[in-house]
Parts: sequence; C-alpha cells; structure tokens
Amino acid sequence: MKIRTIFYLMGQGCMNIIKNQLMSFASITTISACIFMVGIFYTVSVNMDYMLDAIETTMGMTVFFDEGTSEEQIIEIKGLLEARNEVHKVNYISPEEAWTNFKNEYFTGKEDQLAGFEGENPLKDSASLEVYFARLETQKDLVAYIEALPNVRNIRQAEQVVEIMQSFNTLVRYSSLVLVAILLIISIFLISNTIRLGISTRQKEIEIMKYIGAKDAFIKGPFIIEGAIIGIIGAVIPLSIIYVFYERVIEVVTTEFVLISNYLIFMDIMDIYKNLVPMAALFGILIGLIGSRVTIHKYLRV
Amino acid sequence: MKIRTIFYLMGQGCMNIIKNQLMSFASITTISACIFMVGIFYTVSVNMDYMLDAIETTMGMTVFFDEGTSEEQIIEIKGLLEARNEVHKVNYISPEEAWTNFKNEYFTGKEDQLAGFEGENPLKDSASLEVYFARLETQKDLVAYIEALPNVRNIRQAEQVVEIMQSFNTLVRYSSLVLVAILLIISIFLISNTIRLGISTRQKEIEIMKYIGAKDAFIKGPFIIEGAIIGIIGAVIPLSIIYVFYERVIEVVTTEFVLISNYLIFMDIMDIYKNLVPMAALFGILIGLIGSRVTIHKYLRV
Amino acid sequence: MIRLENVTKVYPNGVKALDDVSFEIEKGAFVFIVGNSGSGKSTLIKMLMKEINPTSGSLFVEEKDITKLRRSKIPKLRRSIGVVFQDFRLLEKMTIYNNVAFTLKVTEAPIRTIRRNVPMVLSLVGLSQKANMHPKQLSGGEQQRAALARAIVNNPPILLADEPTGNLDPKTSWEIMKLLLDINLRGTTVVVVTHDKEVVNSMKKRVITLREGRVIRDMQKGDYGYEN
Amino acid sequence: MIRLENVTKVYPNGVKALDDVSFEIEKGAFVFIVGNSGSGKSTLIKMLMKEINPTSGSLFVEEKDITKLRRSKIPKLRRSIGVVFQDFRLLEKMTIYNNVAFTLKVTEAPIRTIRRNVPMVLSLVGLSQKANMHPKQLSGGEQQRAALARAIVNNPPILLADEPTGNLDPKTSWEIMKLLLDINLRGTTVVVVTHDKEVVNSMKKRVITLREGRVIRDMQKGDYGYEN
Ligand SMILES: Nc1ncnc2c1ncn2[C@@H]1O[C@H](COP(=O)(O)OP(=O)(O)OP(=O)(O)O)[C@@H](O)[C@H]1O
Ligand SMILES: Nc1ncnc2c1ncn2[C@@H]1O[C@H](COP(=O)(O)OP(=O)(O)OP(=O)(O)O)[C@@H](O)[C@H]1O
Ligand SMILES: [Mg+2]
Ligand SMILES: [Mg+2]
Repeated sequence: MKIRTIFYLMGQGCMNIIKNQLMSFASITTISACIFMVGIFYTVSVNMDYMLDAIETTMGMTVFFDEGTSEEQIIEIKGLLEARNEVHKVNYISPEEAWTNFKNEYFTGKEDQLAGFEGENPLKDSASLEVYFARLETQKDLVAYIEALPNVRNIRQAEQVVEIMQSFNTLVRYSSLVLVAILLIISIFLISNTIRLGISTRQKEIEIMKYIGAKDAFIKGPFIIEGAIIGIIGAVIPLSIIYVFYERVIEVVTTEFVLISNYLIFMDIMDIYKNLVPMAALFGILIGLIGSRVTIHKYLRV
Repeated sequence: MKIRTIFYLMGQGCMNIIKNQLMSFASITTISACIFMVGIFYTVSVNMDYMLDAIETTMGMTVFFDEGTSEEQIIEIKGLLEARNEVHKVNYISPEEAWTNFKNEYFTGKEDQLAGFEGENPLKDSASLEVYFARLETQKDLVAYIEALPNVRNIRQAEQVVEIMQSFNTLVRYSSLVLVAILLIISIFLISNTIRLGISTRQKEIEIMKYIGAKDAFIKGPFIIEGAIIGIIGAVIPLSIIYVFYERVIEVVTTEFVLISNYLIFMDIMDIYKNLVPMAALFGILIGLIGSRVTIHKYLRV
Repeated sequence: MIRLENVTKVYPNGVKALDDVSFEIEKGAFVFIVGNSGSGKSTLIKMLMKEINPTSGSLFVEEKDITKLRRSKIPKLRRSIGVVFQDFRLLEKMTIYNNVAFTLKVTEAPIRTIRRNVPMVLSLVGLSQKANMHPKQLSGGEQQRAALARAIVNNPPILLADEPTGNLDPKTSWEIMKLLLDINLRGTTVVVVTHDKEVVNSMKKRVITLREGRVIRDMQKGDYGYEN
Repeated sequence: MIRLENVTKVYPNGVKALDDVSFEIEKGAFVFIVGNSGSGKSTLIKMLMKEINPTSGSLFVEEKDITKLRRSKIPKLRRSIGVVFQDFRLLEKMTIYNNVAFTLKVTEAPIRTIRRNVPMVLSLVGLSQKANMHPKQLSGGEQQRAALARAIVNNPPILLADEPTGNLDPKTSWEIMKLLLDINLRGTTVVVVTHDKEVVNSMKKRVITLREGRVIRDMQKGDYGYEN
C-alpha cells in the first residue's frame, strides 16, 4: 500500500467521524461513560484499599516482659522489632505511663478509692512495648517471632479485631475487584454493541466499496483510524472529568467529615493515573481492533 | 383509531423486534447491562447501609451510679431506659462481673499482684448499666436524658468512636447514593444512544411510511410497543441474574469470611426487590417514552 | 384538481429546479410530463405530495392550497394521491404483499377490502407469484411494478407516476400504460412522468414539456417533441 | 473474454433466474442483452462481477474461472470490470466527484491521473456542474450518469451496464449510447442490458435475448425482436 493511500485512508477515517455524527457521538459518549464508570470505581476502590492499609497500621499489640527485665533490655528489643518490616512503629510504655493510663481508665471520679496505692506503682513491672503492624497478613509470624524473644512474658493483642479487620480488607478488595471487572465486561459489551449498530448503518456503503473493487484493508483502514480516534477522545473526556473533580471531592469529603478525616487518606491523583491512563489507552486500542474485527466478519464478505 | 389497528400496531411492534435483530439485541443487552449495574450497586449499598445499621446497635455506653445506689434502683432505671426507643438493649453489670472483667483484662498472668485485694471487691460500688444505641443519631439526647436521672454518677462512652462511626455511615450512604445516581444517568444516556442509533437505521423506513400517508401515531405505535417489550425483557434478565446469584454470593461470602460473618447481615432479597423491581419497571416505561419521543422529533417531520 | 401558480423551487444548494411554473390539470385528465434529465419533473411530483415545499408560488390540490397545509393534514393529502416514486421506495423489511397492503392498513380499511384488493392489483401488475418475496429479491422491473401496485391499491383520486416504466421491457411497459389508462377511465386523474417517446407519441394525451425548470410546451393530444 | 458454460442460478427461495445458459463474448465486442422484466439479465451481470455465485456451471472472465476465484482475488476481478448497476449504488456520503474518484483511489492511481480523468468523464456524461453535489441532490437520470462515469473512469477492459438509460430522455440516451460505442471502439468489451427497443434496433450489434432464464435468441447485428 502506498504512503499516499495510507494518508488518504487516515483522512477518510477523520472524515467519517465528522460525517457520521450520530454514530461518532454515540460511540464517544458510550466509551466515555464506560471509562468514566470504570475510572470512578477504580479510583474509589483504590482509595478504599489505601485507607484500609493505613488503618491497618493503627492496629497493634502490647508486649509484656518478665519481672526484672531492665529498661535497656526492653529498648534493645524495641530496636530489634523496629528493624523488621512487618512492623510499622514501636512505642515504649514505661511503668509510670501504664499506671497513669490505668488510673484514667478505671478510677476517674472515684480517686478516693485509690488511697491504698498511694506512693507505690502497682504496675512497676509492667513496662511494655506497643507494636503496630505494617501489614496484617504477617501478624501471626510476627507474634511467633516475638514470643521466642528472651524476657517476653506475654503478648496482649486484640487478635479478634485484627483478624476481623483483615477479613474485612480482603472482602472489600475482592468485592471491588469483582465490581470493576463486571463494569469492564459490561463496557466492552456496550461499546461493541455501539460499533456494530454503527457499522450496520454503513453496511450498504461497505458493500458498494467492495463491489467497486476495494480490498479489505482499504475499507478497514478508515474504520480502524476512526475507532482509534473515537477511543482516544472517549478516554480523554472521562479522565479529564475525574481529574478535575477528584481534588474537589476530596476537599468536600474532608471538610464535611472532619471527624473521620484522619482515616480518609486519599491517594495522589497521579498515582491513580499511573495505572488508569494505560488502562484507558488499552481500551482505546481494543475498541479500534473490535471495530475492524466486526467489520471484517460481518460485512466484508461480499 | 380502530381496535383492529391497535392490534395490528402491537403485532408490528413484536415483528419489529424479530426483524431488527441486531437493534433488539443491542437494546436489550444495553438495558440489561444498565439495570444490572444499577441493581448490583443498589443491592450492595442497601446491604452496606443495613450492616452499618446493625453495627450501630453494638455501640454503647456504660452508666455508673452514685455510691450506695441499690441494685433495685439500678434495675428500675434499666427498665426506664429499655422503654425508650433510642435504646437497643440494656445490660446490667453487677459489681462481681465488673471485678472479674477487670481482673481478666489487667492481671492475667500476674495474679500474684492481686494478693492485696483478696476477699474484697474494690469495685463493689461499681455496678453499671451497659446501654446499646438503636440509632447513633439520637445518642446525644439519650446521654442528656440519662445524666438527668437520679443517682447517675457518670457515663463512660467512647464518644469519639460513636461519632466516627456516624460520620462513616453518612459518608458511605452519600457516596453510594452519588454512585448509583451516576450509574442511572449513564444508563439513561447509553440507552437513548442505542435507541437513536437504532432509529436512524430505520429512518428511511419511517420516511417511506410518512410518504404513503401514515399518521404519526401509526408509526409511533409499534415503536412504543417495541420499546416497552424491550424494556421489560431488558429488566427481567438482570433482575433474574441478581436474584439467582444473590443467595450464592451471600453463601460464599459468609463461608469464606466466617470471622466477620456476624457483621455481615444481609437483607432479604425480597426486601431489596420491593424497591428495585418498581425502579426497573419505571425504567422500562421511560425507555418506551424516550424511544417514541426521539422518533417524533428526529424523523417524523417529513 | 391540480393547479400550480408561479411555482419556483430553488434547492438549498442554489439549484433552481423549477422556475415560475403555472398550469392546471382538470379532474379525470391524463397528462404526460416530459423533459430532459434534470429538468424538474420529479421536483414537481415531490411538491404535489408535499415531500418538499416550493420556494415561492402556490400549489392547489382539490382546491386546497397545500403550501399552507397544517402538518396534521398531510397524511390525508398523501392518502388521496397514489405515487410511484422514481426510486420505488418499497419497505425493505416487508413482503411485497405487505408493502401493498400497508397503504390500506394506513387508512384502516376493512380486512375484507385488503384481502380482496391486494391480490387483485398484484395480479394486474403481474406479481402474483412474487407476493411473499421481499423487495430485494425482485428484479428492477418487478420492484417498479410493486411500487405501482401500491400506488393504485386504494383507488386514490390522483395518481402520480414518476417514470413507471423505466425498468420495463416495451411489452410490459405497454401493459402498464394500458393499466394506467384503465384507471384513468374509472375517474382517476393520472400524471405520468416518462421518457418513453413511443408511448407518448401514440397515446395522444396532453403533454407538458419542461426544460430547465420552465414549461416550454403544453399540448393537448401532444407528442414527445423532436428537439428533446 | 467472457464465457458462460451451462450456468444455472437458483436463488435460495427457489426462483430459477438462469437456466443452463452458455455463450461467449469475444474481446472488444459490443453486446446487448435484452429480455422481459425478471428474465435473469441482472442476475447475469451480478454473477460476472461475483456478487453472487452460480448454482452450477462455470463463468470465465479473461480465461479465468471466476467461480473458483479465491476471495483475495475478487478485488482484482472487479477492478477489471466497470459496472453500471441498475440501482446505481452511489456512495451517499461522498460527492459525485469523490464517487467517481473512488474507483481510481481504490487502485492507488497517481493523483495526476485522478485530477485529469475524473473531470473528463464527468463532462462526458454532462455532470461537470454537479461534481460537488451528493447523490441525493441529483435527479434520477443524473444519478444514472454518475454511475456510468464511475464505471468508465479507470478504462476497464470490460464494461457491464445494467439499464444505463432507464431514467434518461431519448436524446441523452443516444448520447450515452454513442459514448459506450466510443469506449468500445477504444477496445473495451461492452455488455449493455437495455429495454430501449429503438436503440437496439438501430445499432445493429449482437443481441442476446433471455426469456425466463434461458437464451432464446442470440443474433449478430440483431434487433429487439417482435414478440418481446
Ligand atoms: N435535493 C436536491 N438538492 C439539490 N438539488 C437537487 C435536489 N433534487 C434535485 N436537484 C436538482 O434539481 C434539478 C431537477 O431535478 P429533478 O429530480 O426534478 O429532475 P428530473 O426532471 O426528475 O430528472 P430525471 O429525468 O433525471 O429524473 C436537477 O438539476 C437536480 O440536480
Ligand atoms: N435475491 C433474489 N432472491 C430471490 N429471487 C431473486 C433475487 N434476485 C432476483 N430474483 C428473481 O430472479 C429473477 C431474475 O431476476 P433479475 O434481476 O435477473 O431480472 P432482470 O432480467 O434483471 O429483470 P429487470 O429487467 O426487471 O431488471 C426474477 O424472477 C427475480 O424475482
Ligand atoms: Mg426524476
Ligand atoms: Mg434487472
């Protein structure tokens, strides 16, 4: 095929978009709508994931030590733990802090009852470490490791809560995966419908071209160009909309929901687009291919 | 218009569905896909709402009483509280239970330290009531009410947690509302696209009918019937799919996520369908109307 | 029956298809309209059934000015005119039988009438065998005859035929012309656009000749004319 | 050039359009094919350009059996045949100029050729003025001439014209016929399906007459025949 012909076919592809206004409009909006939906749900679920990850790091356990373990030994263990990457953060709780916390929790408003403890810290051997998980999945290993350390008396952890959280994360992750997958399938389906409807309106045109002696490539060419352009436009629109509204929505949510705003940790739009943009581009290409496939199979056989 | 003509037009409407296979297929699947999406998201968000409501009822506060308040007085207050409908449940915690809980929490593994308390319950005046909320929104009123009761010394509540939960609920509720709304708008849009594409392929046919002297109603009739049938089929398919899979998905989720299964309280499918089915039916009617509208405005003016 | 008063039609792209045309056709007349390709014959037909509107001037059908017709009255006008379109305009998704029956269904004619008239006109145009075929399964001439059958099935007071024998062999053409004459004798006003010199010359009917949108000749018992 | 051997075509609905037809057309010949409406003329043309395949028998074009042609070779066959379709088949979304140029673009002809040939053939068929219009903006006869222009623009070795003057007035018809004769004199094999008795009778070319799918008459310097 001559270069000139390729340019001609590209020109025809562009012309087709203008000439088949209804079809182009329908295709572009369908693709936009689909990518928009998938994009929104992808963004929401990626953020949910991200937030759950962040919440995981607020989960932890308390490690108690044998009577007589010195502060230095505990600090040493703290260092050991911090070096592990299952661990997000380690806090040292001195016996004094432990007693203060205890009093605050149990005897607020009835300080008189504490008379018996005057001057003496009943928890003087209760220095402890608060260990926060970086990842819930490895929590069991970490517990096993800590239990094997010298001087560790026992570990108090809200095991149930941790596991519940973990289950919940998994559930959310799988559900959003399934939902995004369903949306993707539906999108591909809707778009191929639109393409087929559009092509059927041009069936007569394609047949005439064939009767005049046009080769398949000559007829497909403009369709592929057309499909690609429509795909690109159809991807750029929703991505721009999401881009523009993302920061706004975050702003609204964080100001409206101040209370939970420190659980609402949003990803940077660029981190999301790192995956979303290639996905959308792939979609565009896919559409071009589907479009030409359908043409070949349905209407070129004359 | 004669009855016979109406029957004829209805027959034509049915025939059109068979004759315009591609178009009918595209319309039905588009509508199905849209209702399916909206249906799934509606189901998911309704269930989330339901679960959050259920979780709210596990949130509560502890009410402590003045020294010397008798058990009878406390039980009486318990009765008072149970009568209120902001209250989901009230538990009486006797001083013995309080002390047992306390010991379990703080002295497991170091029972030796408890020697000083032997034989005496240091919390003997700490009988309390655990009050669970039926609705988080009314929590503040309830607190005010309880504080005004005689003998109440203080209320310990995880106020922060309650408010966080409440914010979270609101956020989820609004988000799912917005998402379902977006899906609905996209659906209407996609469907009207499909209808327009379909009608444009029949533009010539409609024009010819007009040239022969057919009145608008005569041309619109079959389109409306066709639209209604397509709408109905397009609604029945996704509703059936959701119906069939709903119980399965619940089963899988509750067996796979045993740990959180008591937080996963699913609504009865019938309760969901109570709203979803009329919504889908409305959709079908809407589609019939859009279809005929488009016909009138675009192609009947010849 | 049909009267044109200073009708001019300029298409949106600037082509002047009709230029100040005036004539009258009485009830029950049989008129040929002839003229070169592109002289405005089909434009005239399209205007009479209000497919297009004139740029200026008035058209009267049965004493009503159809340029002023309300939209809701258009179907009534079209039902009173049977048209054989130059490009046939058959409904592709219907069988030939249904294409013809459609004209009657539109007017909500009794089923009996449909069952009687449709096979009758199909046999008149020689298409009884093809009643259950679709337009695409017919030859060019057969489609043309189907279009004619559709135009005459409801006995309209006016029959406009745009090139009704363009795809027909001379023998079939003659049969069709005799059919049109028959219909005319039963009272229908018939206007035939044609290029068939032989037919025009031998039928000795009124002939209106157009050239470049103007009436250049209008003769009772006329002929096709030599210079064309 | 063109040879048919016992060609029979039965359409899926059971209509036998051609029944054991055999004949040969030599290179450079000018042949009329005549016959009643529905006698199988268009079926023959469609088969020669492989729009449809025969039920049995073989068709040879330039000594190649086109019933055995591979799919990828069909465009080459069609480029060697210029066809005027009975229903025109113009591309509605293109101007007349582009419709005609399309035939050349398909063969990747140099731009110079396109720029020279397209206006030339348009003026030959008298459509220079209408080059930038779309098919729907043309009269029936103008569309027919556009279809002819498209068929001849790339000087194909074979020209098939199905009823090329059905919508034309006698004068224009004659001009078109002279054009076809011209093309034939320059070496193109021309096959014309027509109902125009006068033209056939006065041109004194070979006439193949079909009736109900059979060749009933095949005469050198023939005429239209009386019984038709
Ligand atoms: N829709 C249109 N837009 C623009 N110009 C048009 C349109 N329809 C017809 N014309 C032009 O108007 C003129 C008259 O067209 P018309 O179809 O009336 O011719 P006609 O007499 O029927 O010719 P023919 O015998 O070839 O059918 C022609 O020059 C044609 O090109
Ligand atoms: N696609 C088809 N399916 C079924 N039957 C067909 C089809 N095309 C043509 N026929 C039938 O085959 C026969 C021959 O058709 P053809 O088009 O070849 O006739 P023709 O000689 O070109 O007639 P005309 O002069 O009217 O154009 C006719 O009886 C017609 O009804
Ligand atoms: Mg005309
Ligand atoms: Mg034919």
